[in-house]
Amino acid sequence: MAKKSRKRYAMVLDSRKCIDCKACVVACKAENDVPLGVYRNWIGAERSGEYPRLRTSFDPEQCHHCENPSCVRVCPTGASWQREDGIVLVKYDDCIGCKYCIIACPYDARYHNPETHTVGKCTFCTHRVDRGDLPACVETCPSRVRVFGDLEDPKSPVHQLLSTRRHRVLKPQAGNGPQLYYLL
Amino acid sequence: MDPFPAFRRRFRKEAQMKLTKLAVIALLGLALPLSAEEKGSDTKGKFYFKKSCKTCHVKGGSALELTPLSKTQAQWRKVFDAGRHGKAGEGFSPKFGTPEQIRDIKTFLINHASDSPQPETCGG
Amino acid sequence: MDRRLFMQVAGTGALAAGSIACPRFFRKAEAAPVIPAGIPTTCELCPNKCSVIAELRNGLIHKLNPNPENPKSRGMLCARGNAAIQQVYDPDRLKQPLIRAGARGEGKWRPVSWEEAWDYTARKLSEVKEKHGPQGTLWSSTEGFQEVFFKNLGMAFGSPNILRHPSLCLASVNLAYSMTFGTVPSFDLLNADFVIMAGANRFESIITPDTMDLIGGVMERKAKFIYLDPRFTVTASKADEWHPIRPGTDLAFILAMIHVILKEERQDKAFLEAFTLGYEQLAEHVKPYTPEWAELETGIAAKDIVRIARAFADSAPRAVFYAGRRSSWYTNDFQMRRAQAILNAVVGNWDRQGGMVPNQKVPKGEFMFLPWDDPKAPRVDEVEKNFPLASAKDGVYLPLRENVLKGQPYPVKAWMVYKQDPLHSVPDQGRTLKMIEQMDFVGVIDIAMSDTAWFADVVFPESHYLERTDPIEVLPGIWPAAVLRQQVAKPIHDTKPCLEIVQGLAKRLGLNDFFDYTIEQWVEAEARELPIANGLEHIKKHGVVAFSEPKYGATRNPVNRFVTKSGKIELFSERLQEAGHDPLPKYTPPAAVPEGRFRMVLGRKATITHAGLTHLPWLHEHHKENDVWLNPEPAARLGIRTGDLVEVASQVGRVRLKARVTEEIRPDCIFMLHGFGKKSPWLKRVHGVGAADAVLLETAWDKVSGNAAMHETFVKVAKV
Amino acid sequence: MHEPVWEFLIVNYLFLGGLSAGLYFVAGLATWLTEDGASSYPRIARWGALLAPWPVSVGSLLLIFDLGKPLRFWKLFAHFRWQSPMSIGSWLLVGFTLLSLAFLWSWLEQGEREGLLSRIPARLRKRIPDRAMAWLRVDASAWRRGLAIAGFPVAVGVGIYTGVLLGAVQARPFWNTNLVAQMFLFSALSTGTATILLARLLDRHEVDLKETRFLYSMDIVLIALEFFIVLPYLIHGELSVEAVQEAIALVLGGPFTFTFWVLFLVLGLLTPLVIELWEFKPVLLGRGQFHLNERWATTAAGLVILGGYTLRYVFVFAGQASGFR
Repeated sequence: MAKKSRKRYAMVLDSRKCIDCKACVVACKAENDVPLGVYRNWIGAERSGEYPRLRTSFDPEQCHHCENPSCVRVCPTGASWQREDGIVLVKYDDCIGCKYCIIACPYDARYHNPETHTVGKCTFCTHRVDRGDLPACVETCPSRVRVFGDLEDPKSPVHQLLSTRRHRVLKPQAGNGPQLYYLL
Repeated sequence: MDPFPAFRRRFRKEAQMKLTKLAVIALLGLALPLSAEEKGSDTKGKFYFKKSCKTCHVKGGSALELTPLSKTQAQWRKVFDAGRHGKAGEGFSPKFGTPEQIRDIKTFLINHASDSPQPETCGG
Repeated sequence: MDRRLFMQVAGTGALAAGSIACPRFFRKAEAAPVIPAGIPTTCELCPNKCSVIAELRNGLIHKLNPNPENPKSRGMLCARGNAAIQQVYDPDRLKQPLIRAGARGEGKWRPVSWEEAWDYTARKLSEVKEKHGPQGTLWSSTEGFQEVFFKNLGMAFGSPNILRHPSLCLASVNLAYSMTFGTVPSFDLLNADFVIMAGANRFESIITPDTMDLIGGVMERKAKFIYLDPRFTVTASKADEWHPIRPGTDLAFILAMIHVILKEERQDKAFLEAFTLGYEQLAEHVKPYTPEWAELETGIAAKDIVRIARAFADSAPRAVFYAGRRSSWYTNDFQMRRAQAILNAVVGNWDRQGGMVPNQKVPKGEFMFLPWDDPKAPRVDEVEKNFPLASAKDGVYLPLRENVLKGQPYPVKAWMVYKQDPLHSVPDQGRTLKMIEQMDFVGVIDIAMSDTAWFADVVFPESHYLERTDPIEVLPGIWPAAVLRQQVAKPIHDTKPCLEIVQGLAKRLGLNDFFDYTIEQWVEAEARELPIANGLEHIKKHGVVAFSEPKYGATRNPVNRFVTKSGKIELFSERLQEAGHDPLPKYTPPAAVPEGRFRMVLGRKATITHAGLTHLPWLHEHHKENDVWLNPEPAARLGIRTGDLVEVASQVGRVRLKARVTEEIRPDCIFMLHGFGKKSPWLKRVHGVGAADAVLLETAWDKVSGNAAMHETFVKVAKV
Repeated sequence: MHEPVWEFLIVNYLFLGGLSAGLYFVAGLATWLTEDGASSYPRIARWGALLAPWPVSVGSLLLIFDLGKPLRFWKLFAHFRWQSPMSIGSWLLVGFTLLSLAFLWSWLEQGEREGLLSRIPARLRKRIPDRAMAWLRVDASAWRRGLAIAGFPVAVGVGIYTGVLLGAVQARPFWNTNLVAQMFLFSALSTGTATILLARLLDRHEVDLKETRFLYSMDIVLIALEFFIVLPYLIHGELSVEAVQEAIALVLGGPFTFTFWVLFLVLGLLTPLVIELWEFKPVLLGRGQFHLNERWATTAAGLVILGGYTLRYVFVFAGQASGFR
């Protein structure tokens, strides 16, 4: 049987287009039943300068679905795991809630779910992606900050963006090989 | 199924009543200039315009598409006062409505004509 | 390029994965966008009317996804739209009709049957009618698909006092553009190369498709974007230039721009010659308005004004001075908007790609209902007399309230309110409360216990938009659409759609014949003339009918008659002159900020609609409380630090809330968000939290349109 | 999202785990060192052995309570994940706890063991196979040395593991240095030593200069080792990349400065060191006899325990507050 070519899901973000409208955050809450007070995605804001020379930049962020995910490495029960296509997930039934992965994530992308007492995080909306849809945050974004797709597919928008545009990743020094790419 | 029972009921009743009077009033009414033009009912005018005029004056209809914006106030006045309706300029025969209704239509069209202070399309 | 873009926009789904502004990368979507199984409907959380597809799980509404078929909503759904589900399942929703049991505002309610609520209301309305005539009733509402039924009930009842929202919103803008072009155009931000925006905070106050087109245009195609605002908003942070203009002097800036353009002959002469009226008068009129003069007024350097004016004219026709869409700010608001319209006309961006474009509409049918008699009494706000150019159908809110309080020209003693919270949307809450007090009867139709509902005598719970079917609505624009709002789930409480509430009342008021139809019949009649085969079936299945591409230049035709008095674009307006107003926008400086006070400015946030939605948990999480913004310079003088409790006082009210010391505002202004300091305990997350700006705002209106002027209030700030 | 998710339960657990490791280690050493075929410091060994299993057991319970799903703790033992310090650690803890219980058993007198066995309710005792009962009755004192030797690597493992648990987290620059494990190990051994010293002091009848001297010398060495790890830890951090510098700033001029410098470094580390050296001064200078001031000794031991606890506190909380930017 011919081996199916491997997929590698990733996200490309154009933060400059982010208007901090929180659509992605609320869409994620609705789609994934995320409790109040914890977030699978968020928008970081950085303000600088003095009146009237001011600057604000917004950085939408979520799990980076790292190539080398430290959360998966430290998980004592194997509840944190990574799919073939790179998506990092939590098996809720195996999670004992030790919170080690929360601490081990350089991006603070995980949270302790106050209702289920297990650890939660962005799943790239696998249930949507697997049926051919886009993650909720990508679909809902008014300013089209987020582009989602398969890095291994040369025709995919993420592949094309990354091969034509300058970009960076966050906290590369943490060594996790993050897969959220921010356009410069 | 009749989607507009109440409307039909009233309209029919009104029409019957008006029709009986029409024979008496028609000649007289049409002969008189519609002097109290803007005093008609705007609301009803809109209704009768849609009801009576838009059956023909629509896109793809048997007559030119018309909305209040199609003409200026002066032009509308001319149409009604000079009885310019129809190819031969025969005016508004009773089949288009009672003189009261015609007056309402006139009011509506003039109030919302292209150069009026409150212009409006038919749908608006 | 634009055609392809459009195909994506209107097309079947490339959009879901793609981007308006970055088509190159999205031609091939990674995940072929399958429309998830669900029921298409139309969002109601703000006036944009975005198309959504509701996904149900186990009979509950699980998620609202954007419907890419609506070109106006550009395949997106904002935070508010996503949070709509929480309105449905809000435990504090209105669940059955209520009749007041204690004193007004005391919060004692008696749950009653619909019959009792209808009977009671009909009796009260009839009593007022008997005593004061039908004009003794006031019917106020805000924009909504079922507003037509509410409005019609008021009219059929015989009241001239139908009060709609524009005079709290965009009446001055609409009037100014109508009086110039005969219509209110859209701005083609998708294709504009140069955009000037004054105050309209487009990235925090989302307007479809402008917000999305602008961010794409600015960030992807590097369109130049100049932004004027006393506050450093998110929009300011995305602009190429932010000018914290002295509040109330936008008109000086615009007039100086026109001055520069005409003086340097950068105007579109051929266009002005062919389509406009009053160029000579305009040229003469703007002579004194030099950039140097404007610098003194606005605080923006003359050289910057000259530079911006040149760049603007040189980028034309792909250059727009964006109109904005919100309440008036000053009492000369209409004239400022007129000046914008004239500035746009001068560079000839009318009806051109990247310029201003007259709206297209998707045709639809109309349901024919029995017409009623015109009201016999004149309007209580005397709009015909005092604001002859304003829309008499909509009325003018603040003058109306003043007249009602005076009992002039006749008493108004019953107030029916639909979908609106006047205590928060109308300046000077104290006076609005007084107006409520002097009413014999107040009835409110809403989905939640708003503050106004809290002070009402009867509260009718309306079904949520996801629980009802509404009329088809046409969204005019460069990319027009017709949308349907259809029922997604059965009402979970004993609620009814507005039409049924109206019908219940109509039956008891003897007005049954005017409302003898069902929503299905209404929608069917409308769908019959949709420009598509099987219109009803199509719009039920897709939620949207949209097909046309942008049309540019149809009105740039010598035989075209503009819908103005002269039939031309009126730079000079005879009609304004006749009504006793300046026929060309004349500058009047804003009132100076009194010593020791600040000008209060208002603004929006993308998670809040008007003064509502702040109590929905998913939105509340992001703004739990409002605070008052204060520049560090005055803050230091007043000894105020971030987090301090301060008292803000105007001439009509005082509130306490926390301070936020920030560089993001001019030293002579303060700012606070709306939506907080609610009196209704049923809005528990924002009940008594923060403060309501409506308490502070003083009564002022634009002279021409009667639109509420929101930036004419000066306040004192002191540490508590 | 910089809210700490590991809080005092974890601080206590790390401290107690380390303490047990230290107790076992010192007791083991005291068992292993012999004079004339008998343990040189039998009472130290016995005290250590008697105390060792309990802190770690309490600590493990705390760890389980800290889990979001305490009833699922068994899942830790349904997997072995060599890359996860917590997985290794939990196996190690089980092994260590069992070993320390065996060590305790071996240090009980014959009568004490019989006494304990007789307390088992008759109904339950009937169920225990005779062979097992016989096995429990055997004189276990012969295994003491064996268990001590076997225990060294396991105890050191547990002591190191509490540090590795933190040090292995590359996302937290405050922790992510290979000095943390040793720091925790020496701190653990030092608190164990101090606890035995304290126990011996409280057990007034048997104050013994020789034993005290042994414990003092152990502690001096351990504190010195710890100090010479803390010092390079700070220097190394200051000279490192920005993220580590920022992390170190948490103790050098941030929210944890007082706790770290005053409670840990001065009171918990240097003060006991000075006291113990002072007590040793006559010996070191060769001018007389080491003599025991019980009050000083108690103070020193108490301060070492305080220091050990503070170290865990600072590391758990400051570590979580650190991160890359």
